[in-house]
Amino acid sequence: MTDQTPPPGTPANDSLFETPPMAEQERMVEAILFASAEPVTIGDMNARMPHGCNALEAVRHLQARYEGRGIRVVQVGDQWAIRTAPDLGHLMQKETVETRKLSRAAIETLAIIAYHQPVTRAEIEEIRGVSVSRGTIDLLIEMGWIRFGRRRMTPGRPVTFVVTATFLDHFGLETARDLPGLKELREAGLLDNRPPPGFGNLDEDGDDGEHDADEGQDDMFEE
Amino acid sequence: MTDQTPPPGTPANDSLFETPPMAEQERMVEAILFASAEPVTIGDMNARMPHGCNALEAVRHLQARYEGRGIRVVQVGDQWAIRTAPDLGHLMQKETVETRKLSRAAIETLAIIAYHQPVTRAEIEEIRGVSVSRGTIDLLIEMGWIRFGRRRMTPGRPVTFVVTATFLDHFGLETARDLPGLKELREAGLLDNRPPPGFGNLDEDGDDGEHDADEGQDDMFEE
Amino acid sequence: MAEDEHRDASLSVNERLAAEALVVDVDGFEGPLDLLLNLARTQKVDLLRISVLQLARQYLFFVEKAKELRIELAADYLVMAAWLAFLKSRLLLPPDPEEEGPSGEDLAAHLAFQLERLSAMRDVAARLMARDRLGRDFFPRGIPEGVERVRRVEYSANLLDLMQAYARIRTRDEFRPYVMDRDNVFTMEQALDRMRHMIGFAGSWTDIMSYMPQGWESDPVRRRSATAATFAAALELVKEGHAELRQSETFAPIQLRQRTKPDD
Repeated sequence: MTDQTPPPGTPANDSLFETPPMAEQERMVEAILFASAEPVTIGDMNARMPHGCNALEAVRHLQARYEGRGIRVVQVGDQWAIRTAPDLGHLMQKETVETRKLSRAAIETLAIIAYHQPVTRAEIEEIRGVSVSRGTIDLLIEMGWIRFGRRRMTPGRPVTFVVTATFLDHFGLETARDLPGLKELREAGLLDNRPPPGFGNLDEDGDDGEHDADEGQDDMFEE
Repeated sequence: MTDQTPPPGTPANDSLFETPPMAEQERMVEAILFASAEPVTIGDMNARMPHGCNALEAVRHLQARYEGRGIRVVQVGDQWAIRTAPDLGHLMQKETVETRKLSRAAIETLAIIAYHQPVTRAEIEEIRGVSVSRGTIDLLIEMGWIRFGRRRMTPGRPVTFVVTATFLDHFGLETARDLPGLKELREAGLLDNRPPPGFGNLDEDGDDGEHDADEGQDDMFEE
Repeated sequence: MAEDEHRDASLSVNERLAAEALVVDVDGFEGPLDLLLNLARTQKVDLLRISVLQLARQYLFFVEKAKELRIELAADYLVMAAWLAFLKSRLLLPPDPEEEGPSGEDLAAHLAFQLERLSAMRDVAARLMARDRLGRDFFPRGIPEGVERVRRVEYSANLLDLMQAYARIRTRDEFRPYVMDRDNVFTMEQALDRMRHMIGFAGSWTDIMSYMPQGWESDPVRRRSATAATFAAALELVKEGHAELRQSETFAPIQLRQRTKPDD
């Protein structure tokens, strides 16, 4: 017998007790999600619930139960949260938080990162046709809406930017795939990393970069 | 209707519209109670809700709806709030378990109690040759491995210690009598093979250790 | 430059007025691509069907106009102007089969793509910002309950540890008889009992060695046990709040005195 795994029937361990019924598990995730202002992962819920519980199933039950109610169970990336129904926002004027008024540059940069992620600073500049100030990136990072992604495997190994779960939470998105108009943009080829003519075949790296970008993007949006 | 409610016909309020149905009012108080940073009075709720609403009735409906759920609608003075159900408080804790090796003093004390139960503190000290700290005994009691036995019918009526069912469970023993005696320990290579001098007078009876252990245990298992 | 003469003829009055308005507002542009997008919109056609040649002319006219009005344009606007002048000549001249590099049409197509992409990103940015937003349209829990972090220590011991511990004790000291062998052990409890009674008399600092029981001072074994027990008991008294301990330096005598508690 190892130290970590007590034999079955050890009293000081939850395995002695039966896994709570699903209705009880639903109560548990309800309490956990309710108590937290931040989204909670399934893993975190399972860790806090008795052994053998299925937090994901319980959350799905809970989500169905709150359908049409004043508060809703929402998915934010791989996390879950309870949020008030958007149609009742007018009742909460007291709770409204003044969001920083974002500059046009910041809004566009954010949108480009969201739709093109993972995206390098050079690519953002190429799309906007103007250099991106450090302040804009810093602001978006500070707001918790973007973060660094993996480095691009091209010469210079530039850093990439991706949006965060906080971003998804703020804009009420389950995943980055739910971004408005994403499908249309993709079908119109407007999310392709199309190098300027005369650059694409200058070196092999340009090609690599494109391929890598696609890969990263698929990664991000498929999950 | 309380003071906070605007008088009927006040401009810039919803009196033009019909009072929402009770189910809708319930959604509203649900969202308000959820999002509010502090408990809310009925008057405050009425002031936020469209004209003609009855927040108290809506709150009572909501309270009944959450009966037995993971969260509860509670009254705090003249204010209302939603709280997690008290029986789920343990979910609001994140436990980190740290495994530590039991100290030498503790394991020795435990061994003496297991082999000699019921045994007094003075006897444990005699066997170990050093005093037993209160902390060691307390720790073993707290772990649920030892408990108080009957008082010894000797002057001072000292308390005795015995091992518990939890102890037997943890160490995979049916009874404390299953503990191997000194002879078996030696055969298992856990003792020096050298026959110790004066082996015969291990205890006052001149019996060998094995017998002694049995004797102590017999005492314990008489009941 | 021959092109310049044709320039004015190729632009309508409206276009010129629009360009002038744009020049006055030059600070409002997010770079040359943004300016081009604005100029393109004056053509009032789908971005896919835009005349890049006309756009290049509009832009060059804009730059010219800015010079006339003595408006300083940032370097990247001038770089774009140079590039568009090059593109314009590529588009106007018949393709030279000897010439390396992309054709004027390729360059024009890419510029159209860039404009369409920028325009599309603007649109989705607006749609994104118009979504229901946390803290404005929907809200998180107002009174979050923090998750308490609890550290639990789990002690581990297995049967082997237990048996080895027992074997260790039983083989120690050559199995000397242990029962009734308390002669040389002075327990902390004994010391504590003794000191509890005595401390009431010690209002001033007293060396803890003076609390040693009689008959335990000479024999080294007994002295060691009694010293340890007395010291441990002194610590216990301090912990209970009945006494104070002090030591002036390492190995100096340890002194004890009763702690006076007004509320006790």
